[in-house]
Amino acid sequence: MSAAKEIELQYFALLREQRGVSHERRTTAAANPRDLYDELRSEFKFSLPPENIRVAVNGDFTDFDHSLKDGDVVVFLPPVAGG
Amino acid sequence: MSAAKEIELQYFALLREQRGVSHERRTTAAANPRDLYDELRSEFKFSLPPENIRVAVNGDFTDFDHSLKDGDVVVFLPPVAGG
Amino acid sequence: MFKITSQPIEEMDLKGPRADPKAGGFVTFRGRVRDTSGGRRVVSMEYETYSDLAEKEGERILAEAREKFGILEAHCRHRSGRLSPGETAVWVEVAAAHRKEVFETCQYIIAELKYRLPIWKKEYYEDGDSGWVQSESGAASAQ
Amino acid sequence: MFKITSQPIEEMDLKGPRADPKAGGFVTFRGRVRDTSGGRRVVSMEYETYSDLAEKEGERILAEAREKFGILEAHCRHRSGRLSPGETAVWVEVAAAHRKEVFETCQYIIAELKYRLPIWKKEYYEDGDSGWVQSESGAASAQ
Repeated sequence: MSAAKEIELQYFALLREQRGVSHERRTTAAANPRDLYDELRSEFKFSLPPENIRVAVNGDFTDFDHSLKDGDVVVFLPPVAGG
Repeated sequence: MSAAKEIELQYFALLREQRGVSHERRTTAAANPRDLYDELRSEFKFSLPPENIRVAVNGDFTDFDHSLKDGDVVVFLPPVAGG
Repeated sequence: MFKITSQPIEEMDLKGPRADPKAGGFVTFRGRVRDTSGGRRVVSMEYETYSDLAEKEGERILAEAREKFGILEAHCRHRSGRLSPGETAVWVEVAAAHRKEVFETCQYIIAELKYRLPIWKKEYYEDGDSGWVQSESGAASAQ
Repeated sequence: MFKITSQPIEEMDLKGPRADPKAGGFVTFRGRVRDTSGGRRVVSMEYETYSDLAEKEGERILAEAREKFGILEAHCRHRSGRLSPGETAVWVEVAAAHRKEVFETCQYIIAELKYRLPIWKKEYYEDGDSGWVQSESGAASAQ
Protein backbone atom coordinates (compact mmCIF):
# COMPACT_ATOMS: atom_id res chain seq x y z
CA MET A 1 0.00 0.00 0.00
CA SER A 2 1.12 3.55 -0.69
CA ALA A 3 -0.36 7.06 -0.57
CA ALA A 4 -3.86 7.50 -1.99
CA LYS A 5 -3.91 8.60 -5.66
CA GLU A 6 -6.61 9.21 -8.22
CA ILE A 7 -6.32 7.06 -11.33
CA GLU A 8 -8.49 6.67 -14.43
CA LEU A 9 -9.66 3.20 -15.43
CA GLN A 10 -10.87 2.03 -18.85
CA TYR A 11 -12.58 -1.31 -19.32
CA PHE A 12 -12.99 -3.45 -22.41
CA ALA A 13 -14.87 -6.62 -23.35
CA LEU A 14 -15.57 -9.04 -20.48
CA LEU A 15 -14.18 -6.67 -17.81
CA ARG A 16 -16.35 -3.83 -19.15
CA GLU A 17 -19.39 -6.08 -18.89
CA GLN A 18 -18.54 -7.30 -15.39
CA ARG A 19 -17.80 -3.75 -14.16
CA GLY A 20 -20.83 -2.28 -15.96
CA VAL A 21 -18.99 0.87 -17.12
CA SER A 22 -16.34 1.72 -19.74
CA HIS A 23 -14.56 4.41 -17.74
CA GLU A 24 -14.26 5.49 -14.14
CA ARG A 25 -12.08 7.54 -11.85
CA ARG A 26 -11.00 5.85 -8.68
CA THR A 27 -9.07 6.81 -5.59
CA THR A 28 -6.80 3.98 -4.54
CA ALA A 29 -3.86 3.22 -2.28
CA ALA A 30 -2.68 0.41 -4.61
CA ALA A 31 1.04 0.75 -5.34
CA ASN A 32 0.96 -1.11 -8.66
CA PRO A 33 -1.41 -2.80 -11.14
CA ARG A 34 -1.15 -6.11 -9.27
CA ASP A 35 -2.60 -4.60 -6.09
CA LEU A 36 -5.11 -2.54 -8.05
CA TYR A 37 -6.42 -5.58 -9.96
CA ASP A 38 -6.78 -7.56 -6.71
CA GLU A 39 -8.75 -4.66 -5.21
CA LEU A 40 -11.07 -4.34 -8.23
CA ARG A 41 -11.47 -8.08 -8.62
CA SER A 42 -12.65 -8.59 -5.07
CA GLU A 43 -14.96 -5.55 -5.20
CA PHE A 44 -16.56 -6.30 -8.60
CA LYS A 45 -16.24 -10.10 -8.71
CA PHE A 46 -14.17 -10.18 -11.90
CA SER A 47 -14.02 -13.77 -13.10
CA LEU A 48 -10.58 -13.58 -14.72
CA PRO A 49 -7.53 -14.38 -12.57
CA PRO A 50 -4.62 -11.92 -12.92
CA GLU A 51 -2.53 -14.46 -14.83
CA ASN A 52 -5.01 -14.15 -17.73
CA ILE A 53 -4.81 -10.35 -17.78
CA ARG A 54 -2.35 -7.90 -19.33
CA VAL A 55 -2.06 -4.28 -18.24
CA ALA A 56 -1.46 -0.98 -20.05
CA VAL A 57 -0.65 2.28 -18.27
CA ASN A 58 -0.89 5.62 -20.07
CA GLY A 59 -1.38 3.97 -23.46
CA ASP A 60 1.34 1.33 -23.48
CA PHE A 61 1.83 -2.19 -22.20
CA THR A 62 3.63 -2.53 -18.92
CA ASP A 63 4.01 -5.09 -16.13
CA PHE A 64 2.08 -5.68 -12.93
CA ASP A 65 4.89 -4.27 -10.77
CA HIS A 66 4.90 -0.86 -12.49
CA SER A 67 4.60 1.95 -9.87
CA LEU A 68 1.32 3.80 -10.18
CA LYS A 69 1.17 7.55 -9.71
CA ASP A 70 -1.57 10.13 -9.47
CA GLY A 71 -3.34 10.72 -12.81
CA ASP A 72 -2.31 7.43 -14.46
CA VAL A 73 -4.68 5.85 -17.00
CA VAL A 74 -4.84 2.13 -16.31
CA VAL A 75 -6.36 -0.52 -18.57
CA PHE A 76 -6.62 -4.20 -17.66
CA LEU A 77 -6.81 -6.28 -20.85
CA PRO A 78 -8.72 -9.55 -20.93
CA PRO A 79 -7.38 -12.24 -23.31
CA VAL A 80 -7.43 -10.80 -26.83
CA ALA A 81 -8.60 -12.31 -30.11
CA GLY A 82 -7.76 -10.05 -33.05
CA GLY A 83 -8.02 -10.99 -36.71
CA MET B 1 12.80 -47.28 -87.15
CA SER B 2 9.27 -47.85 -88.37
CA ALA B 3 7.18 -46.94 -91.41
CA ALA B 4 7.39 -43.35 -92.65
CA LYS B 5 4.68 -41.04 -91.27
CA GLU B 6 3.88 -37.38 -91.54
CA ILE B 7 3.85 -35.51 -88.23
CA GLU B 8 3.38 -31.88 -87.29
CA LEU B 9 5.97 -30.16 -85.13
CA GLN B 10 5.58 -27.01 -83.03
CA TYR B 11 8.57 -25.22 -81.53
CA PHE B 12 8.80 -22.84 -78.59
CA ALA B 13 11.46 -20.62 -77.04
CA LEU B 14 15.07 -21.79 -77.55
CA LEU B 15 14.09 -24.66 -79.86
CA ARG B 16 11.99 -22.28 -82.00
CA GLU B 17 14.99 -19.97 -82.30
CA GLN B 18 17.40 -22.79 -83.14
CA ARG B 19 15.00 -24.34 -85.69
CA GLY B 20 14.06 -20.92 -87.12
CA VAL B 21 10.35 -21.78 -87.48
CA SER B 22 7.37 -22.21 -85.12
CA HIS B 23 5.65 -24.99 -87.07
CA GLU B 24 6.55 -27.53 -89.68
CA ARG B 25 5.33 -30.76 -91.19
CA ARG B 26 7.88 -33.52 -91.42
CA THR B 27 7.99 -37.01 -92.84
CA THR B 28 9.89 -39.30 -90.52
CA ALA B 29 10.53 -42.95 -89.83
CA ALA B 30 11.10 -42.25 -86.09
CA ALA B 31 9.10 -44.70 -83.95
CA ASN B 32 8.87 -42.43 -80.89
CA PRO B 33 9.78 -38.95 -79.60
CA ARG B 34 13.23 -40.16 -78.50
CA ASP B 35 14.22 -41.12 -82.04
CA LEU B 36 12.53 -38.05 -83.48
CA TYR B 37 14.39 -35.67 -81.16
CA ASP B 38 17.72 -37.35 -81.99
CA GLU B 39 16.95 -36.94 -85.68
CA LEU B 40 16.03 -33.24 -85.33
CA ARG B 41 18.87 -32.48 -82.94
CA SER B 42 21.52 -33.79 -85.31
CA GLU B 43 19.95 -32.10 -88.34
CA PHE B 44 19.36 -28.67 -86.70
CA LYS B 45 22.16 -28.65 -84.09
CA PHE B 46 19.81 -28.23 -81.11
CA SER B 47 21.95 -27.42 -78.08
CA LEU B 48 19.68 -29.08 -75.49
CA PRO B 49 20.28 -32.75 -74.66
CA PRO B 50 17.13 -34.89 -74.52
CA GLU B 51 17.36 -35.19 -70.71
CA ASN B 52 16.54 -31.46 -70.51
CA ILE B 53 13.51 -31.77 -72.77
CA ARG B 54 9.90 -32.83 -72.13
CA VAL B 55 7.55 -33.90 -74.90
CA ALA B 56 3.85 -33.38 -75.61
CA VAL B 57 1.91 -35.30 -78.25
CA ASN B 58 -1.52 -34.13 -79.40
CA GLY B 59 -1.76 -31.53 -76.67
CA ASP B 60 -0.73 -33.50 -73.60
CA PHE B 61 2.47 -34.51 -71.89
CA THR B 62 3.75 -37.97 -72.67
CA ASP B 63 7.02 -39.88 -72.48
CA PHE B 64 9.82 -40.37 -74.97
CA ASP B 65 8.79 -43.99 -75.66
CA HIS B 66 5.27 -43.08 -76.79
CA SER B 67 4.56 -44.64 -80.25
CA LEU B 68 4.17 -42.00 -82.92
CA LYS B 69 1.55 -42.34 -85.62
CA ASP B 70 0.68 -40.52 -88.78
CA GLY B 71 -0.84 -37.08 -88.13
CA ASP B 72 0.48 -36.66 -84.56
CA VAL B 73 1.28 -33.15 -83.34
CA VAL B 74 4.58 -33.29 -81.47
CA VAL B 75 6.04 -30.54 -79.27
CA PHE B 76 9.45 -30.74 -77.62
CA LEU B 77 9.52 -28.47 -74.57
CA PRO B 78 12.73 -26.77 -73.44
CA PRO B 79 13.10 -26.18 -69.67
CA VAL B 80 10.20 -24.00 -68.54
CA ALA B 81 10.12 -20.94 -66.28
CA GLY B 82 6.57 -19.85 -65.55
CA GLY B 83 5.54 -17.29 -62.97
CA MET C 1 0.65 1.58 -42.14
CA PHE C 2 -1.66 0.01 -39.56
CA LYS C 3 -5.18 1.34 -39.03
CA ILE C 4 -8.24 0.39 -37.00
CA THR C 5 -11.33 1.40 -38.96
CA SER C 6 -15.07 1.39 -38.36
CA GLN C 7 -15.68 1.70 -42.13
CA PRO C 8 -16.12 -1.34 -44.41
CA ILE C 9 -12.70 -2.52 -45.60
CA GLU C 10 -14.29 -3.61 -48.90
CA GLU C 11 -14.94 0.02 -49.82
CA MET C 12 -11.50 1.36 -48.93
CA ASP C 13 -8.98 2.26 -51.58
CA LEU C 14 -6.27 -0.13 -50.56
CA LYS C 15 -3.83 0.51 -53.38
CA GLY C 16 -0.78 1.54 -51.40
CA PRO C 17 2.37 3.14 -52.77
CA ARG C 18 3.50 0.44 -55.17
CA ALA C 19 5.74 2.44 -57.46
CA ASP C 20 8.85 0.69 -56.17
CA PRO C 21 10.14 -1.21 -59.20
CA LYS C 22 12.15 -3.51 -56.90
CA ALA C 23 8.87 -5.12 -55.71
CA GLY C 24 8.49 -8.45 -57.49
CA GLY C 25 5.90 -10.08 -55.23
CA PHE C 26 2.73 -8.90 -53.48
CA VAL C 27 0.51 -10.88 -51.22
CA THR C 28 -2.84 -9.74 -49.87
CA PHE C 29 -4.74 -11.53 -47.12
CA ARG C 30 -8.36 -10.89 -46.21
CA GLY C 31 -10.04 -12.52 -43.23
CA ARG C 32 -13.83 -12.51 -43.25
CA VAL C 33 -16.44 -13.16 -40.59
CA ARG C 34 -17.73 -16.72 -40.99
CA ASP C 35 -21.35 -17.72 -40.61
CA THR C 36 -20.71 -20.62 -38.24
CA SER C 37 -18.59 -21.13 -35.15
CA GLY C 38 -18.28 -24.40 -33.28
CA GLY C 39 -21.34 -25.69 -35.13
CA ARG C 40 -23.50 -22.68 -34.15
CA ARG C 41 -24.96 -20.23 -36.65
CA VAL C 42 -23.39 -16.75 -36.25
CA VAL C 43 -25.54 -13.73 -37.15
CA SER C 44 -22.97 -11.04 -36.32
CA MET C 45 -19.60 -10.38 -34.75
CA GLU C 46 -18.77 -7.37 -32.58
CA TYR C 47 -15.15 -6.16 -32.68
CA GLU C 48 -14.25 -4.10 -29.60
CA THR C 49 -10.89 -2.34 -29.86
CA TYR C 50 -8.60 -0.33 -27.64
CA SER C 51 -7.76 1.62 -30.76
CA ASP C 52 -4.88 3.86 -29.67
CA LEU C 53 -2.88 0.98 -28.26
CA ALA C 54 -3.92 -1.39 -31.05
CA GLU C 55 -2.59 1.00 -33.69
CA LYS C 56 0.63 1.56 -31.76
CA GLU C 57 1.20 -2.18 -31.31
CA GLY C 58 0.12 -2.84 -34.91
CA GLU C 59 2.76 -0.42 -36.20
CA ARG C 60 5.34 -2.21 -34.04
CA ILE C 61 4.38 -5.56 -35.57
CA LEU C 62 4.71 -4.14 -39.10
CA ALA C 63 8.09 -2.54 -38.30
CA GLU C 64 9.36 -5.82 -36.81
CA ALA C 65 8.16 -7.69 -39.90
CA ARG C 66 9.93 -5.27 -42.25
CA GLU C 67 13.17 -5.66 -40.33
CA LYS C 68 12.95 -9.41 -39.71
CA PHE C 69 12.13 -10.41 -43.30
CA GLY C 70 13.70 -7.53 -45.24
CA ILE C 71 10.52 -6.80 -47.14
CA LEU C 72 9.70 -3.48 -48.82
CA GLU C 73 6.20 -2.70 -47.52
CA ALA C 74 3.61 -4.04 -45.07
CA HIS C 75 0.17 -2.61 -44.42
CA CYS C 76 -2.82 -3.67 -42.33
CA ARG C 77 -6.41 -2.60 -41.66
CA HIS C 78 -8.52 -4.05 -38.87
CA ARG C 79 -12.23 -3.45 -38.39
CA SER C 80 -14.00 -2.29 -35.26
CA GLY C 81 -17.75 -2.44 -34.64
CA ARG C 82 -20.50 -4.89 -35.54
CA LEU C 83 -19.89 -7.01 -38.67
CA SER C 84 -22.11 -9.44 -40.57
CA PRO C 85 -20.89 -12.80 -41.90
CA GLY C 86 -19.03 -12.24 -45.18
CA GLU C 87 -17.64 -8.86 -44.15
CA THR C 88 -13.87 -8.39 -44.11
CA ALA C 89 -12.49 -8.08 -40.57
CA VAL C 90 -8.78 -7.83 -41.33
CA TRP C 91 -6.70 -7.02 -44.40
CA VAL C 92 -2.91 -7.40 -44.71
CA GLU C 93 -0.71 -6.58 -47.70
CA VAL C 94 3.01 -7.23 -48.08
CA ALA C 95 5.36 -6.31 -50.94
CA ALA C 96 8.89 -7.65 -51.33
CA ALA C 97 11.58 -8.04 -53.95
CA HIS C 98 11.07 -11.81 -54.06
CA ARG C 99 8.16 -14.13 -53.56
CA LYS C 100 9.18 -16.33 -50.68
CA GLU C 101 9.34 -13.48 -48.15
CA VAL C 102 5.86 -12.14 -48.87
CA PHE C 103 4.14 -15.31 -47.65
CA GLU C 104 6.34 -15.72 -44.58
CA THR C 105 5.89 -12.08 -43.64
CA CYS C 106 2.12 -12.02 -44.14
CA GLN C 107 1.69 -15.14 -41.99
CA TYR C 108 3.96 -13.69 -39.32
CA ILE C 109 1.92 -10.48 -39.17
CA ILE C 110 -1.38 -12.38 -38.88
CA ALA C 111 -0.03 -14.64 -36.14
CA GLU C 112 1.31 -11.68 -34.14
CA LEU C 113 -1.77 -9.49 -34.40
CA LYS C 114 -4.02 -12.31 -33.18
CA TYR C 115 -2.46 -12.37 -29.74
CA ARG C 116 -0.81 -8.95 -29.39
CA LEU C 117 -3.46 -6.43 -30.44
CA PRO C 118 -5.95 -5.28 -27.77
CA ILE C 119 -8.96 -6.39 -29.80
CA TRP C 120 -11.84 -8.55 -28.59
CA LYS C 121 -14.63 -10.14 -30.50
CA LYS C 122 -18.04 -11.32 -29.42
CA GLU C 123 -20.11 -13.70 -31.49
CA TYR C 124 -23.88 -13.31 -31.63
CA TYR C 125 -25.73 -16.54 -32.41
CA GLU C 126 -29.02 -17.21 -34.14
CA ASP C 127 -30.64 -18.31 -30.87
CA GLY C 128 -29.98 -14.90 -29.25
CA ASP C 129 -27.04 -16.11 -27.19
CA SER C 130 -23.59 -14.50 -27.47
CA GLY C 131 -20.03 -15.14 -26.31
CA TRP C 132 -16.53 -13.69 -26.27
CA VAL C 133 -14.17 -15.49 -28.60
CA GLN C 134 -11.18 -17.01 -26.87
CA SER C 135 -8.09 -16.88 -29.08
CA GLU C 136 -6.34 -20.24 -29.35
CA SER C 137 -3.16 -18.54 -28.13
CA GLY C 138 -4.94 -16.38 -25.57
CA ALA C 139 -3.79 -18.32 -22.53
CA ALA C 140 -0.19 -18.56 -23.71
CA SER C 141 0.02 -14.85 -24.40
CA ALA C 142 -1.34 -13.71 -21.06
CA GLN C 143 1.25 -12.92 -18.46
CA MET D 1 -10.23 -21.21 -63.23
CA PHE D 2 -6.83 -20.98 -64.92
CA LYS D 3 -6.30 -18.65 -67.89
CA ILE D 4 -3.41 -17.51 -70.05
CA THR D 5 -4.05 -13.93 -71.14
CA SER D 6 -2.35 -11.41 -73.41
CA GLN D 7 -4.28 -8.57 -71.69
CA PRO D 8 -2.93 -6.63 -68.68
CA ILE D 9 -3.89 -8.48 -65.49
CA GLU D 10 -4.14 -5.11 -63.69
CA GLU D 11 -7.19 -4.21 -65.77
CA MET D 12 -9.04 -7.50 -65.38
CA ASP D 13 -12.03 -7.86 -63.12
CA LEU D 14 -10.64 -10.49 -60.79
CA LYS D 15 -13.46 -10.62 -58.30
CA GLY D 16 -14.42 -14.25 -58.55
CA PRO D 17 -17.51 -15.92 -57.14
CA ARG D 18 -17.07 -15.18 -53.44
CA ALA D 19 -20.59 -15.56 -52.23
CA ASP D 20 -19.71 -18.69 -50.28
CA PRO D 21 -20.27 -17.69 -46.65
CA LYS D 22 -18.06 -20.57 -45.53
CA ALA D 23 -15.00 -18.71 -46.89
CA GLY D 24 -13.18 -17.12 -43.94
CA GLY D 25 -9.79 -16.47 -45.56
CA PHE D 26 -8.66 -15.19 -48.95
CA VAL D 27 -5.13 -14.79 -50.17
CA THR D 28 -4.11 -13.09 -53.38
CA PHE D 29 -0.61 -13.26 -54.85
CA ARG D 30 0.69 -11.06 -57.65
CA GLY D 31 4.11 -11.56 -59.21
CA ARG D 32 5.48 -8.60 -61.16
CA VAL D 33 8.30 -8.24 -63.66
CA ARG D 34 11.33 -6.80 -61.86
CA ASP D 35 13.65 -4.19 -63.32
CA THR D 36 16.86 -6.03 -62.56
CA SER D 37 18.08 -9.61 -62.94
CA GLY D 38 21.46 -10.87 -61.79
CA GLY D 39 22.63 -7.28 -61.50
CA ARG D 40 21.60 -6.37 -65.08
CA ARG D 41 18.95 -3.79 -65.92
CA VAL D 42 15.88 -5.41 -67.52
CA VAL D 43 13.88 -3.34 -70.01
CA SER D 44 11.26 -5.98 -70.84
CA MET D 45 10.30 -9.61 -70.43
CA GLU D 46 8.75 -11.76 -73.18
CA TYR D 47 6.44 -14.58 -72.01
CA GLU D 48 6.09 -17.29 -74.64
CA THR D 49 3.35 -19.82 -73.87
CA TYR D 50 2.08 -23.11 -75.26
CA SER D 51 -1.32 -21.87 -74.21
CA ASP D 52 -3.56 -24.91 -74.78
CA LEU D 53 -1.35 -27.20 -72.76
CA ALA D 54 -0.55 -24.51 -70.17
CA GLU D 55 -4.26 -23.99 -69.45
CA LYS D 56 -4.89 -27.74 -69.28
CA GLU D 57 -1.96 -28.28 -66.89
CA GLY D 58 -2.88 -25.14 -64.94
CA GLU D 59 -6.40 -26.49 -64.34
CA ARG D 60 -4.86 -29.76 -63.16
CA ILE D 61 -2.68 -27.89 -60.64
CA LEU D 62 -5.71 -25.99 -59.31
CA ALA D 63 -7.78 -29.19 -59.05
CA GLU D 64 -4.93 -30.96 -57.21
CA ALA D 65 -4.62 -28.00 -54.84
CA ARG D 66 -8.35 -28.00 -54.09
CA GLU D 67 -8.25 -31.71 -53.29
CA LYS D 68 -4.94 -31.73 -51.40
CA PHE D 69 -5.71 -28.79 -49.12
CA GLY D 70 -9.51 -28.93 -48.98
CA ILE D 71 -9.88 -25.29 -49.98
CA LEU D 72 -13.02 -23.77 -51.51
CA GLU D 73 -11.68 -21.93 -54.56
CA ALA D 74 -8.44 -21.40 -56.46
CA HIS D 75 -7.95 -19.21 -59.52
CA CYS D 76 -4.97 -18.17 -61.60
CA ARG D 77 -4.12 -15.85 -64.49
CA HIS D 78 -0.78 -15.91 -66.30
CA ARG D 79 0.35 -13.36 -68.87
CA SER D 80 1.71 -14.02 -72.34
CA GLY D 81 3.51 -11.50 -74.54
CA ARG D 82 5.96 -8.67 -73.89
CA LEU D 83 5.79 -7.08 -70.42
CA SER D 84 7.52 -4.05 -68.92
CA PRO D 85 8.99 -3.98 -65.40
CA GLY D 86 6.20 -3.40 -62.88
CA GLU D 87 3.58 -5.28 -64.91
CA THR D 88 1.86 -8.25 -63.28
CA ALA D 89 2.93 -11.56 -64.82
CA VAL D 90 0.98 -13.96 -62.62
CA TRP D 91 -1.99 -13.69 -60.28
CA VAL D 92 -3.25 -16.41 -57.91
CA GLU D 93 -6.22 -16.27 -55.54
CA VAL D 94 -7.29 -18.88 -53.00
CA ALA D 95 -10.34 -18.95 -50.71
CA ALA D 96 -10.78 -21.37 -47.82
CA ALA D 97 -12.82 -21.78 -44.67
CA HIS D 98 -9.78 -21.13 -42.50
CA ARG D 99 -6.65 -19.07 -42.83
CA LYS D 100 -3.83 -21.55 -42.60
CA GLU D 101 -4.78 -23.42 -45.77
CA VAL D 102 -4.92 -20.35 -48.00
CA PHE D 103 -1.22 -19.62 -47.59
CA GLU D 104 -0.12 -23.23 -48.00
CA THR D 105 -2.30 -23.65 -51.06
CA CYS D 106 -1.21 -20.44 -52.75
CA GLN D 107 2.47 -21.30 -52.26
CA TYR D 108 1.87 -24.81 -53.57
CA ILE D 109 0.21 -23.48 -56.72
CA ILE D 110 3.04 -21.01 -57.40
CA ALA D 111 5.71 -23.67 -56.88
CA GLU D 112 3.95 -26.12 -59.21
CA LEU D 113 3.22 -23.67 -62.01
CA LYS D 114 6.86 -22.56 -62.11
CA TYR D 115 8.10 -25.93 -63.28
CA ARG D 116 5.01 -27.59 -64.78
CA LEU D 117 3.51 -25.02 -67.13
CA PRO D 118 4.88 -24.83 -70.69
CA ILE D 119 5.81 -21.16 -70.36
CA TRP D 120 9.15 -19.60 -71.19
CA LYS D 121 10.46 -16.13 -70.50
CA LYS D 122 13.17 -14.13 -72.16
CA GLU D 123 14.74 -11.11 -70.52
CA TYR D 124 15.75 -8.11 -72.63
CA TYR D 125 18.53 -6.04 -71.10
CA GLU D 126 19.39 -2.36 -71.37
CA ASP D 127 22.52 -3.11 -73.42
CA GLY D 128 20.48 -4.82 -76.17
CA ASP D 129 21.36 -8.34 -75.07
CA SER D 130 18.70 -10.91 -74.15
CA GLY D 131 18.47 -14.35 -72.61
CA TRP D 132 16.06 -17.15 -71.75
CA VAL D 133 15.42 -17.44 -68.03
CA GLN D 134 16.38 -20.78 -66.55
CA SER D 135 14.01 -21.81 -63.77
CA GLU D 136 15.82 -22.83 -60.58
CA SER D 137 13.97 -26.15 -60.70
CA GLY D 138 14.30 -26.51 -64.48
CA ALA D 139 16.90 -29.24 -64.43
CA ALA D 140 15.17 -31.21 -61.69
CA SER D 141 11.83 -31.09 -63.47
CA ALA D 142 13.11 -32.28 -66.84
CA GLN D 143 12.77 -35.96 -67.46
